[in-house]
Amino acid sequence: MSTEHEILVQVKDMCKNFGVTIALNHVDIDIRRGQILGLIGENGSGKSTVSSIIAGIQPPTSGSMTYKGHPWSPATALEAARGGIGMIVQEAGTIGSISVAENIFLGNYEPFKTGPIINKKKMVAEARKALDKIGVEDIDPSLPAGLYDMQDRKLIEIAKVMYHEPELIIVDETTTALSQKGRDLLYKLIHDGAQKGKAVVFISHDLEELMEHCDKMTVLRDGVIIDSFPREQFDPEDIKRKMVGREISGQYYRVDEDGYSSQVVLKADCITTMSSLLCFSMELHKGEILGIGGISSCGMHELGRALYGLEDVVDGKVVLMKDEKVITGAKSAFDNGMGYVSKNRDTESLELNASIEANIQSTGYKKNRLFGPFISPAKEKSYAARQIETLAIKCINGRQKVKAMSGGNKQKVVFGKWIADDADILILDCPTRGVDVGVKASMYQLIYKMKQQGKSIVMISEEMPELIGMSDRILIMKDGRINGEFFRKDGYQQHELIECMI
Amino acid sequence: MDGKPRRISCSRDGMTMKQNLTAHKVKSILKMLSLPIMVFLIMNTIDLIATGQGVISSGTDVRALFRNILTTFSFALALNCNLRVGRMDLSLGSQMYLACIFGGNLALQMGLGGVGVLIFSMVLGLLCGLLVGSLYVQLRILPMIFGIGMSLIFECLSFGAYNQQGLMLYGKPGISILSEIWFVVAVIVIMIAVMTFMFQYSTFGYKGRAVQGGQRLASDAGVNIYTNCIISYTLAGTLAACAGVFNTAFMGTLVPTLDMGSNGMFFGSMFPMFVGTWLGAFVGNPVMGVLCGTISVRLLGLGLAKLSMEGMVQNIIIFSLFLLFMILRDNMSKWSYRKKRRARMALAKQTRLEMGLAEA
Amino acid sequence: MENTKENKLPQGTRKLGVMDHIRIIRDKPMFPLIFPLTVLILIIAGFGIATEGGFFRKTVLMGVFNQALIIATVSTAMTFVFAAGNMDISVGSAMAFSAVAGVYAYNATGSVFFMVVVCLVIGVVLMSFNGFIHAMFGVRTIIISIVMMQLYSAIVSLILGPDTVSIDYGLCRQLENAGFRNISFILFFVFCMILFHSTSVGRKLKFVGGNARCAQQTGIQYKNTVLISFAVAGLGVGLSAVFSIIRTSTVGTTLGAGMGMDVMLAVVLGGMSIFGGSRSNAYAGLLGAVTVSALNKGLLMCDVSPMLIQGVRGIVFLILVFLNSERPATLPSAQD
Amino acid sequence: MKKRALALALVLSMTFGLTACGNGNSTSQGSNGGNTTTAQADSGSGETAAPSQAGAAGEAKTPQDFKKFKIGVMESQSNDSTVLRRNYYENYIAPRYNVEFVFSEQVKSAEDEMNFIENCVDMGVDGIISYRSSPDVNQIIQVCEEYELLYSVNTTRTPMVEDAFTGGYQTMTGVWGTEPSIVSNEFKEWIKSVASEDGSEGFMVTSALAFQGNTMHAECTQGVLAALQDIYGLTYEDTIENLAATSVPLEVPNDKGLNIYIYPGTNSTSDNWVQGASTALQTGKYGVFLQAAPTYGYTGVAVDEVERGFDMNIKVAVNASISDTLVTAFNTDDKFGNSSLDMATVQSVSFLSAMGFIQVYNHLTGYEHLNRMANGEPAFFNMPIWALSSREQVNQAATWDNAEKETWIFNEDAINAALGICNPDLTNEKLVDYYKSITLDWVIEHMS
Repeated sequence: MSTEHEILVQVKDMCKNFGVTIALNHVDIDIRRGQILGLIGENGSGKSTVSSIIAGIQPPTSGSMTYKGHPWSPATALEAARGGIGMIVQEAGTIGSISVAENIFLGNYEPFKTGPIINKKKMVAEARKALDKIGVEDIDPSLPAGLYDMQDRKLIEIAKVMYHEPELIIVDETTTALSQKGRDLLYKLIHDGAQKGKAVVFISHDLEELMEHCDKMTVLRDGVIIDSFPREQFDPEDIKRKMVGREISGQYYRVDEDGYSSQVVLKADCITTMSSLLCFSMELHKGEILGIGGISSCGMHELGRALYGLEDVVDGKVVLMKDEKVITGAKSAFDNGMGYVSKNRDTESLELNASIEANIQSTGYKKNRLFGPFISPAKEKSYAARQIETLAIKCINGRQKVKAMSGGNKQKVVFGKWIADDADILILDCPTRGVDVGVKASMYQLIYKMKQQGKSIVMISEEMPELIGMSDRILIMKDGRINGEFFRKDGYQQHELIECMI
Repeated sequence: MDGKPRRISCSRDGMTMKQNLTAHKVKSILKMLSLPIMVFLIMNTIDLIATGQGVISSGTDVRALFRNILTTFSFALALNCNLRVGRMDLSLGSQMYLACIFGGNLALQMGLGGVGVLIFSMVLGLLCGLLVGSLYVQLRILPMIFGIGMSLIFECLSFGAYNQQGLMLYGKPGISILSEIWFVVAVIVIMIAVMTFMFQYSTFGYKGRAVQGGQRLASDAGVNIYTNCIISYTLAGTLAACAGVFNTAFMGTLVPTLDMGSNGMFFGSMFPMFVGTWLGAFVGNPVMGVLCGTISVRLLGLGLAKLSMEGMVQNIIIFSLFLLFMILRDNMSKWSYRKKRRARMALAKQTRLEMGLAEA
Repeated sequence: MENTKENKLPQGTRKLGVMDHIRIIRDKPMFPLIFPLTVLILIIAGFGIATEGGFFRKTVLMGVFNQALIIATVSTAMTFVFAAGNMDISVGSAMAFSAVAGVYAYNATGSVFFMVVVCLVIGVVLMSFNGFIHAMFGVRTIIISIVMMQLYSAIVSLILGPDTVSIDYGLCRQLENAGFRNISFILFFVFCMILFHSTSVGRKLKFVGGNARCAQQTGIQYKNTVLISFAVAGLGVGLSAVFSIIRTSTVGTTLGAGMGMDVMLAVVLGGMSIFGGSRSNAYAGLLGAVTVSALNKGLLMCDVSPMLIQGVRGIVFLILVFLNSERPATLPSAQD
Repeated sequence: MKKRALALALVLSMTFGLTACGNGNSTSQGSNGGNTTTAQADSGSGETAAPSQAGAAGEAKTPQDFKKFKIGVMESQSNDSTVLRRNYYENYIAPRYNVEFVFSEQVKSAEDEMNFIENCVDMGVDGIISYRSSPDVNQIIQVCEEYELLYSVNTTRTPMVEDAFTGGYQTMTGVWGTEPSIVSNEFKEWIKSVASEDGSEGFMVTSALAFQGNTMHAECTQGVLAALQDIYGLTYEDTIENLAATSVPLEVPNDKGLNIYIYPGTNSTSDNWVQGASTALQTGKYGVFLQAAPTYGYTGVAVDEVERGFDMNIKVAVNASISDTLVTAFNTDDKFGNSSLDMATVQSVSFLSAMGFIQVYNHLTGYEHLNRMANGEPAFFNMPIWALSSREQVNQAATWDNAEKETWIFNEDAINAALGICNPDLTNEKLVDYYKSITLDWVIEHMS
């Protein structure tokens, strides 16, 4: 396995920056045939940027690439796919309203045309073959893709990529969106591909997964390649240290051991939602950071939405202990001092076309009053300016549109919104998703400061190190149930938590 | 729909998969045809009671009905080209006027008969659609607003031309073919064939559905959403012109209007189009759906006309039914959701009992 | 305030490019007012020159404002509906309906006050009904308004039948000369400006128009906000009914025909985007209505033939809308 | 952004360009109409003295002695006759009588009318000729009185507009139009000539906008009912006025049981109007079909189909104006070889337009007594209407008002004959008789 194989793709001295933030800083990578190369690094380390440039989704700022020996600069994803580079990403890539077969052959219908007419049967049959090739039997290609859940739709994407027999397969953090069965299927595909002389790039921030499947691993941090290891020299601790670049403990996460008061502030009393939660109960204490973990489809996101009244609670009730207030909807939650930071930031937590000020002020309509119903511009100005300053949001001025800002800055605006609102109970759903390392550190200090001010926080996260570093108490969920409860004072063991998840 | 949907697997009582599929197909076709048949029966009984005559009481009724069906069917399909992707192009009415007046008069001057007028108008309609489509792709103003602007201009052009006569088909040689039943039916059949091909079997149709599902995803996969949009506009212009010619043949003359008067046809065809796309969803063929929707609405119109009801009252009835239909269509999902919610609540109560026992 | 300057971009990484300066200007809160205002001034200046100063006479300019009053009232009220991303073209028929009710009310009681109250109430009831159907059943507002346009105009022509109803002309001239319409419009305009720009109503509408889900998460209920916007629109429709009664002292079946399109024309010309959201404002209606009225009067005074006037209006409309709208990357469409 | 600035400059140059050319063409148009009147055979039959050259007794003046009057023309529709009228005013009358015209867009409501009037005042217009015969004349006249703007409207003196006459308004120059009874008499004559003894073939009349208060359409329908009543001695169960104003299709009950059917509306009131009309015709119960409004273009196809289907010759009479559509309709053969339209009561566009102009011009040039009746109230000038009942007549009539060749029925001499400045001793009675004398025969002989 470790014999030298011929280089398929070579990346030479590549740089990429988005406005102010530098995503890639003079990176060189060799991707060889028959070898599974693991790219590991924290969010914002640039690993996804490299792969998306190779797959033609975005152009590099400088540097060059060679593919099969001659220069390679794909303008579009389609050009790269036709050139033999298949990429599987995390976000949903299928269109619900059209059939599975049409999704697989989206954009290239030529092979099924007899004269001008597209032969639907032929397309469905070919789609059947594509699905069988990756070992998926229970998806009917003639039905609309919308009927299937997220996991199966991801399998459809995989079938689409594999159908074109790609020379290079790039898997970019896809495993979190897959069920266990889907994951095993993907691993089998990668290894078969490597045997057949294809090259594989496996991108993840889950160290165990990469150590198990990769032949070689490269660590990336802040857009720079730190080190590369062949399979024999895999050492988890060393890689982790190189990944994060600073002591795991220490000021990155919390260092304190101060607990939380026993007073319960929020209680979910045997709540049932439409899809995943069934008679689910939990409690949140004052000044507690309650971490909730699990694989993405375990129902923790629905729990977050249910607590804030965004999800239809069919049975049981969510109660605010302050005055036994039952949360009936987002308005009742908001009016009673709760706050919610959604997972998909751009579509749910921010209005992209509005200015930074307008977004922050959106929580202050009731507070910033001159008298009666009239809003005082001065109060509003300081309401927003205070947050822009304390959170050090990089912007030309407060009136700049949020659309033009980087991921980290946008998240700061969202946090600014809720801090300005001085909400007592905060529900954070993947608060540091897609945020670069620098901003992430300030986020953690912010969360800790809020805890000290006696606020209670529910932090839902898919990143294990974050949960371990920040939570006073962790609930691991699996298929809508609490599968394990761990306390900070007893010290967290990562492998224990992972067992409860899977 | 918990878990994966049951594929139509070969099911119980020995029916083979093939039979099961055809049964499903027939059932859905019947569902689609149910509305026109139901409307016909209702209107027929009402007319019989009120006036002693059925909805269709004479030969000329049949001809008038078919002509109306063709006009509305063609215009509703034109609307569908853009409305299915959310583009409400208000200039379609004025495109029809421009195409018919210029195309029709051109054909008449060259001494061509009815078919000549039809073909020339459709060619002009195609060009109008192409112009509006490419301008839209360049300017990217919201289609409704862009439509208003363009219709102001097109109406001005069609009013100024041919010294405000518009298109006079009454009494012109060779025009009577446009009123012949066989010709009207032939055009309907051709239109069904061509449009079914365009929507169901051509790359344009496939790409159109992909764009309808998600513009971003489709363009990433290499679908050129701009050409697809221009083709939609061009198709819409052609179909609108066809509708205009047959409407003028029936009305005798197409008098140009100003001040957004050209939108009468537009609002009138929205009802058949929305009902049609809803019916079409049963069989997955929007073209047949729009045909059934058109037949239903036109039968309703004819039935009401037979009751010699005042024009205004007919309008009120038809448009109230349109609103009622839209409310039903948009709230159908709420009822099935409520049903599922009740089932879920029962399950919750039941598990609460089990857990209750455990927790005391 | 001083220290927000330090957060300016750290020097050396990137100097502010031309596009940034333009974006700064465009983000200035005053830009949505400056652009349509300059266009209006340019049009007035242009016609002034073309008619050798004729257009600058005081009576002419007063006439422009006077003729724009009815459209301006409805457009100012409709900016609330547009801000939330909705739309309604049945305002013309609704105005005719409330005008008929108003005239009957006046003829029955002889009191102007009662007439105004009846007009306002009927206006609010009709438009709130449109809003109610949208809020409760989720049907898109453009479809509801198309149906309601037909229903209201059919009802009006059923009520009026052959004749037109009218009220004492002398009274109308008295009110007109006393400037009743101008004063009440200014009061209504100030009310709308305050309601939109300095109370939470306007903020919520803009937020709902921008991102309804995000608004929901900050406790803004879509249903209530939209209902308020349609109620304010009803006020505008009722008031414009009163104005049109006073202006012509007669109400016929053709009253308010085609007003739906004129209002949309005016609001878009005033610089508001039909998607609503953060660029919405309450003065776009007035600006747009005056621009349209100036355009019509100017073209007529320059003796442009009536056939051409509409074409010119269409071209000017498209150009101004293009200049003022942000050109999206993908094709804009009100997704169904 | 460069593109944006460029487009802004475009819009400005565009607006000026158009307005400049707008100015240009109106003056240039004015100049090309030659001032010298083509020598016309000395017209004037009957007792009206129509001297071709000025110079009768009393100090007759020429248009050049007055300032250039400005007259606003208010149109309620945009169709071929409105454009013909615009040509007649701008190219024929304007240069000859030293006047300038301003034309309105489609004036649909009282508010549009008010806007146009105010615009005219801003442009220094002296008088308004309105072709919107709407019931709110009383309101409009009071506005004109306030602005001292002359006002004439093409309508008849109905109770709806009585106040405009009795209110003693100075600026009211009176109204002109065709007394509907004339139209109904023509219809009456025609029915008598075509109807059978027992009236078994049945009669259908489309009353168009009678139910919306249009006086002309109401009178036509009433004329038909009155004619049938005289011919067959019928008695109806309701008054003729009420029957005519029905807003719902009505089979008129009568003691003789004749099939008489009134079908209201036009193709603009509802888009299934044509559908309803053809359904009624298809019953085959109606051999005589009269139309109060020029909707013959829309019903032509239906009539033709019924004639073929029932093998019956339907006689069609229409109240219309001379236009290409009318000529084509008359020249189209039906199944039996005769023309698809049998009779049309028509008005000449130039005659109608001239009367409006004369009314305002007399007032402007100080001859307002011509517009006042004996009792001092504003006058109503009745315009004769011509019944054309053969293809030849229609084809000939079509040549009379022709914009390209500048041949008009009401040419300069005919206008001068009605102007105070040309014959100062003209009186209101003489003027009314003069209009009456312009019958179809006068025109045929005059124009040949």
